[in-house]
Amino acid sequence: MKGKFGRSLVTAITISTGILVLVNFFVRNDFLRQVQKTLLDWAIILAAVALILGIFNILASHARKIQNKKSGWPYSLFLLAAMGTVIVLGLADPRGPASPSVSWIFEYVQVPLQATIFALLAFFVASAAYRAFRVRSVDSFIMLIVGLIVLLGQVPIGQAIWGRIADAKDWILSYPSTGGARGIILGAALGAVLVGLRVLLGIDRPHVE
Amino acid sequence: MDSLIDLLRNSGTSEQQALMLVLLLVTLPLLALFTMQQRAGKPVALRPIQAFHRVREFIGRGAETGRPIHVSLGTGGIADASTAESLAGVTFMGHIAGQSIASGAPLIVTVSDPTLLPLAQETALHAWESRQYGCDAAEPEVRLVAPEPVAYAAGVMDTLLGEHVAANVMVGKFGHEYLLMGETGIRTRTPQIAGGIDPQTLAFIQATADEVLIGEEIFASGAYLNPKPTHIASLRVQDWLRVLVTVVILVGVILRSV
Amino acid sequence: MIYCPNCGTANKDGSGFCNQCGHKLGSGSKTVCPSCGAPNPIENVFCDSCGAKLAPLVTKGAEEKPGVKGLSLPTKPLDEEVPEETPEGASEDVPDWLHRLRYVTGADQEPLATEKPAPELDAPMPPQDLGGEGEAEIPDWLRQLRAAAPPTEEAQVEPPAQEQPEGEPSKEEPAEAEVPEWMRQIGAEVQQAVAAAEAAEVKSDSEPVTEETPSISPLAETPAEPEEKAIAEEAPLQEPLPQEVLPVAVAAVALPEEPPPGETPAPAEAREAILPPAVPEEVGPPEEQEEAPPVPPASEEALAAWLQEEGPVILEAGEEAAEGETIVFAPEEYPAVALPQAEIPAWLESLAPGGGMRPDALGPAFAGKLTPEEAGLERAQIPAWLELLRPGRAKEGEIPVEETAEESGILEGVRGALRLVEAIDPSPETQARAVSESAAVTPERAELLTRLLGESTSSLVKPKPIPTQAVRERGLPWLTALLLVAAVVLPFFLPGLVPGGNTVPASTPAEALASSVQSLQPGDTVLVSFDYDPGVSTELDWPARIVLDDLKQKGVNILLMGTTPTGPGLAARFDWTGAQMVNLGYLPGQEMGLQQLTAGITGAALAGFGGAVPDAPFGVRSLSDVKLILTVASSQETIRWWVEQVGTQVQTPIAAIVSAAIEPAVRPYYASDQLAGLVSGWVGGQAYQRGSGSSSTENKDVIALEAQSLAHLVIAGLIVLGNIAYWGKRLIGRQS
Amino acid sequence: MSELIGTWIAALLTLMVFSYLLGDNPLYRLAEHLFIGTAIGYAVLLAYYSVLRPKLFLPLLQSPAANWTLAVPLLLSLLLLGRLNLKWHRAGIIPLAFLLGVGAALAIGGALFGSLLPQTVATIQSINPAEGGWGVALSNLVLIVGTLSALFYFYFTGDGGKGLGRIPAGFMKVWRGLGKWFIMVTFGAIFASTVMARLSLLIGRLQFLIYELPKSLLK
Repeated sequence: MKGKFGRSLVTAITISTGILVLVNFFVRNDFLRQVQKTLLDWAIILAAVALILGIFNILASHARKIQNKKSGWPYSLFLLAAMGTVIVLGLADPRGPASPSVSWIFEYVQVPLQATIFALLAFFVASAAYRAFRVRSVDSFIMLIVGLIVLLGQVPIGQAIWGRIADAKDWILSYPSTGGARGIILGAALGAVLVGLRVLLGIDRPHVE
Repeated sequence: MDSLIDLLRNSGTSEQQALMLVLLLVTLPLLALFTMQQRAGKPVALRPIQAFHRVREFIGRGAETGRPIHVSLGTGGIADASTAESLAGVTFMGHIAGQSIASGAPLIVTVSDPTLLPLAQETALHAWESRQYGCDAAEPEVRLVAPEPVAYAAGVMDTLLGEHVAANVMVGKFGHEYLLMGETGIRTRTPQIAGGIDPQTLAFIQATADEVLIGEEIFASGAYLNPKPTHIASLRVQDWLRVLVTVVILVGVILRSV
Repeated sequence: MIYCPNCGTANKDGSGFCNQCGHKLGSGSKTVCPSCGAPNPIENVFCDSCGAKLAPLVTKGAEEKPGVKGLSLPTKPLDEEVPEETPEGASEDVPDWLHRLRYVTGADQEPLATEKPAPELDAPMPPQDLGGEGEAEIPDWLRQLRAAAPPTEEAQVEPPAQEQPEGEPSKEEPAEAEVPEWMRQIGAEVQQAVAAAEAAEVKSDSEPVTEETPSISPLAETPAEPEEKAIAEEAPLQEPLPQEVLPVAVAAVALPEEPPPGETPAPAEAREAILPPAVPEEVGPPEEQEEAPPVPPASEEALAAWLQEEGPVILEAGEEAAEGETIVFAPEEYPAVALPQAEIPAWLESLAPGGGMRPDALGPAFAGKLTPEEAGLERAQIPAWLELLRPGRAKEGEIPVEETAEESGILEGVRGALRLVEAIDPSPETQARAVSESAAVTPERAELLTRLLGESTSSLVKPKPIPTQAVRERGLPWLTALLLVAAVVLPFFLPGLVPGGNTVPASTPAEALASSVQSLQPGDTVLVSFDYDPGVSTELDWPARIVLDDLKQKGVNILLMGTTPTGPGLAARFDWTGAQMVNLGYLPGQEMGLQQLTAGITGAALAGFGGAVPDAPFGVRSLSDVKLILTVASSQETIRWWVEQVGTQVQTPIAAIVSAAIEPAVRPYYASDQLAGLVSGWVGGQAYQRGSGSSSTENKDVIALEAQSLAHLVIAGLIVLGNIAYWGKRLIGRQS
Repeated sequence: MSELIGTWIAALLTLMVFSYLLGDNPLYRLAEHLFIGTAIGYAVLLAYYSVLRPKLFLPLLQSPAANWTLAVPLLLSLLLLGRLNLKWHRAGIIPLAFLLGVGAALAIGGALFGSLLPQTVATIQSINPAEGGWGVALSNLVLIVGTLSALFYFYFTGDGGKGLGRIPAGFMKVWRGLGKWFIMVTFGAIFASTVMARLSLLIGRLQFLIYELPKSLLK
């Protein structure tokens, strides 16, 4: 959208949509609710279309990789093949993702792969813990103590070491830890409100910049 | 005032809703006022945030090594409640794009949510279009890795492992998949700046990133990197809302206790 | 705005040729090497002849580029919404003042200075030329400087005499003659009282011009306004104007005069730098030249105002300047700004009106730059404030020779090589350094980097990371992996090895869920949302199964759905034989979807899983017909959505089965009663079982918990080990 | 049969991924890309089967008159897809603006009613020992102090010498320091409980290899 008109049009759309959706948080009005529902429906549809658009981006970037024989281009080939297979199988069967073929792939390829990649986190967490709990300052010392208590407080063996450790863990989780988390959540909420407002007021217009 | 209250009642607004509405309505004039003050040049001291300060160093590193800088915008979109985080990421990315283009450092931007993709492309494109005459930098590459968080993380791991990334910036919405990327960054010895608002992720951002943006700090990128009166003003509003919340809580506690 | 390198006229962006003199724009301009003076094509970052870093001060539109700016400079072009007049007014006045500074300095050193008025010609330029060009301001004078740079040589060679004929008509004579002495005369009587008064007055009369930007814009406006007035009506007005500007004028004059007549080379070359070679050709329309004399006062006064009002703002550049943005960064980060001890020159002090200006902001920079012995005033003129905005760059006064050695990879040890960012966004020190460095050093450095830049990235060794805290250590991946696998596998072969077995610690939230499930009646409907992805299925399947079995036993109807795309698929993997279950499928749109769900289940985006959704399954039309909502989630976000979008709209209690990873983050929601129950991970599942009476006897589960215990021990051990290693290293380091 | 094959394929893929522990290697990269591919494919299917088909195509095909409003999202979708074409590229911003509006509103609403309000209310606890005894009172005090100090840790403006408004700088310093501690406590706790969750994943996968695999053979 070049030009003043384009920009103001775009901004107008953003603002009006936003207000129509936002107002429902404050007033209960069936008509407004209906309007909001419609808008949200549209947004969901658009999000789905955006994914279709995104597929082209994916195709493009991997095609480029393959074309230029960039390092590891065969993997891109595999990626596209896997993607294509799932899509074709799914579209062939009216049940889509629930179709036997797709659910089979889901159950025996996607789930185990994803679960295992995630299981790697166990090792990542371990080596991160090795680093993160260094006692460098009072802060990190506090972090260390809390970490150890919660770490051991969760498992039976912790009980064997110190009977009350579970209670200690629960107390930490329900009071100091909750307090810290709340501070972060509250602050982030304030920040989010202002970012949202800036967009709705047309102050920030990332899309027309 | 009474008529307003009646109006709210009739429209089925609960006290809490009314309260929030008031808070929202208080915010607007505050924002306007502070913006005016900022335009008038009111001096404001900002708490230093290293991440914003050091990002140039990272970009310079990209320029020196000729290796790409990777910016991850997280798994958030722009049509859901994670919009704020995503926008924060985009703002930050826009700045990095500008500088990396000018310094000739290649830039790779990865997103997970398809709705964020077009916005990221627009921002990168804008930086690219307004590049310095005759700059030989490559156009920033904006990629949709995968719409699914873990798949996205896997894709980013692949980028970090395979594309010799010079610096890794991750700002936006991140879930438990963050550690996959963060720790890979550590293992590939890639300098990292990371930020998010999810306490669950922050613990690991803290543990894996060289420079951290904790919680609302990510929303401040505009004010720190590309200060405009409105940006500073909204930070100040934020701080005063903070005070407001504190007062509410304290008063509440006192009333509750006695 | 593109400025013609030939005549300095401002042309619209993108125009290929100057509409004043027809000179080719952009490509025509050259970057002069600060160290050897050879002209280079602007796209060069390093000089072709000597290889020194080029500071591309003003390649086409450089200043509008986000990239070329420091942290504090704007990364976006001016927004159309911003009123045209303001930015342009503001933008014009600084450069103007700068011209003046140069004008003055030039003036009392050599007649050439008279040519200086040239730059000013674009000050009173009609708005449309500058339309919405927020950053015209800095670019503006930098442009002049730049336009000036290339033909430096001729500039020197040509004696002023030659220029007279081509350049300035006799008209200029008086101007040139009087200027210095005018300055001197002001220098005599210093009263800033007048200054304040005048400033105020000017403010008031230009008030109407701009409403948007209250107190600053007037000042921004002034340069243009009063000038016209001055020329048009009363000549008298020229008298007061000089006085009101005095302090600055003095300051300006003072600078060049301090150094002993036998001047150091530095100022000399500096002066060359600023002399617009083009000046000869540029014969502005006569009336413009008439304007020349009055201009100084106007802009001076603008400066005074600037100092009073927004200090750094203008420095802030472009948009910000226009809007009067001001930022002072906190000391610890930006030494440049905060040098409390740096004392402000008396004249500056005298300038300071009612506290409007912050000494700590202006003091060090000015104080530093004003000392004559460093390479000259020119750098001083703007850099003084540019510095303020350049985090951590400026050491007070002296040119920092911080030639940091590359600590990274191949460039290891190379000093001051390839600071590209700086090259693109040069700080005065950078340029100063470039100038002061002997060209001898630069060559091999330069060819080293040209070589490096030439090389393909793949051939480069991975450089060491930017040194930071221990975050950078990679830990002991091998040891970690080994220990962990051992700990996890051991119990499989030696069950019962770990003390504690599967006696899980009690968990109130889990028991809360158990009791709320107990309270359900057969025929009630429960909505179970599978909001996790396959990644965490190994952790969440188990507790989910425990609870679901419980629900099945109670004979309640179960509605399945998922807010993660894979959710329903995961749900379908469970054993549903004999259960009253309908899989509503994936609910797209995250919280948007949940919002809709509150409006009614059938109306929502639920499309069913492998079959359409029946209208009102189990007679459920809206969420309020459901007795319990149970979400199985692996991310705090999901819980937030349910709590925010659904919990705020519907009274039905919401309970959650979550990954242990997010328990601390989700706790607040349970603590604030937004969650009726909370089961976290395997242990939570066990706790739930205890709460609901039954308890797992499966050998597999016991072993799993033992493995968990053991692994936790190992990690606790690793943490301790890490600290031992760390402190050991430090102690050893201390001894040696 | 298909289950047996499936189980063994799953096991194979599991091992391929674990091979990453020996360092980045082709087997791992292969598995990884296979996963990304299937994940994208699955997402596309869902986008089609649970959104586009039921919410856009079917209604428009079956009863266009009744669902004429869907013409709008259809148009917006076309504009969005227009981004593929350079000529229409810019028009793609309109649907973007629409999405952004919805998103901003949801962000505000969510933050206000999902986080700000409930978390504030929940922090208002009695610190009167008479009610729940000293233990509860002190715990609540800790909670409140933690919340407020952590909230203030993020203070942006008014720092650097000057306190905020009337609040003296010294107090701010101490108060924010306290907040930092609480944040560290949160981080420590979260970190530790995440360790738990991740280990469960690892154990689960190994259990799969050790239990399910042989079981599948017995069947």
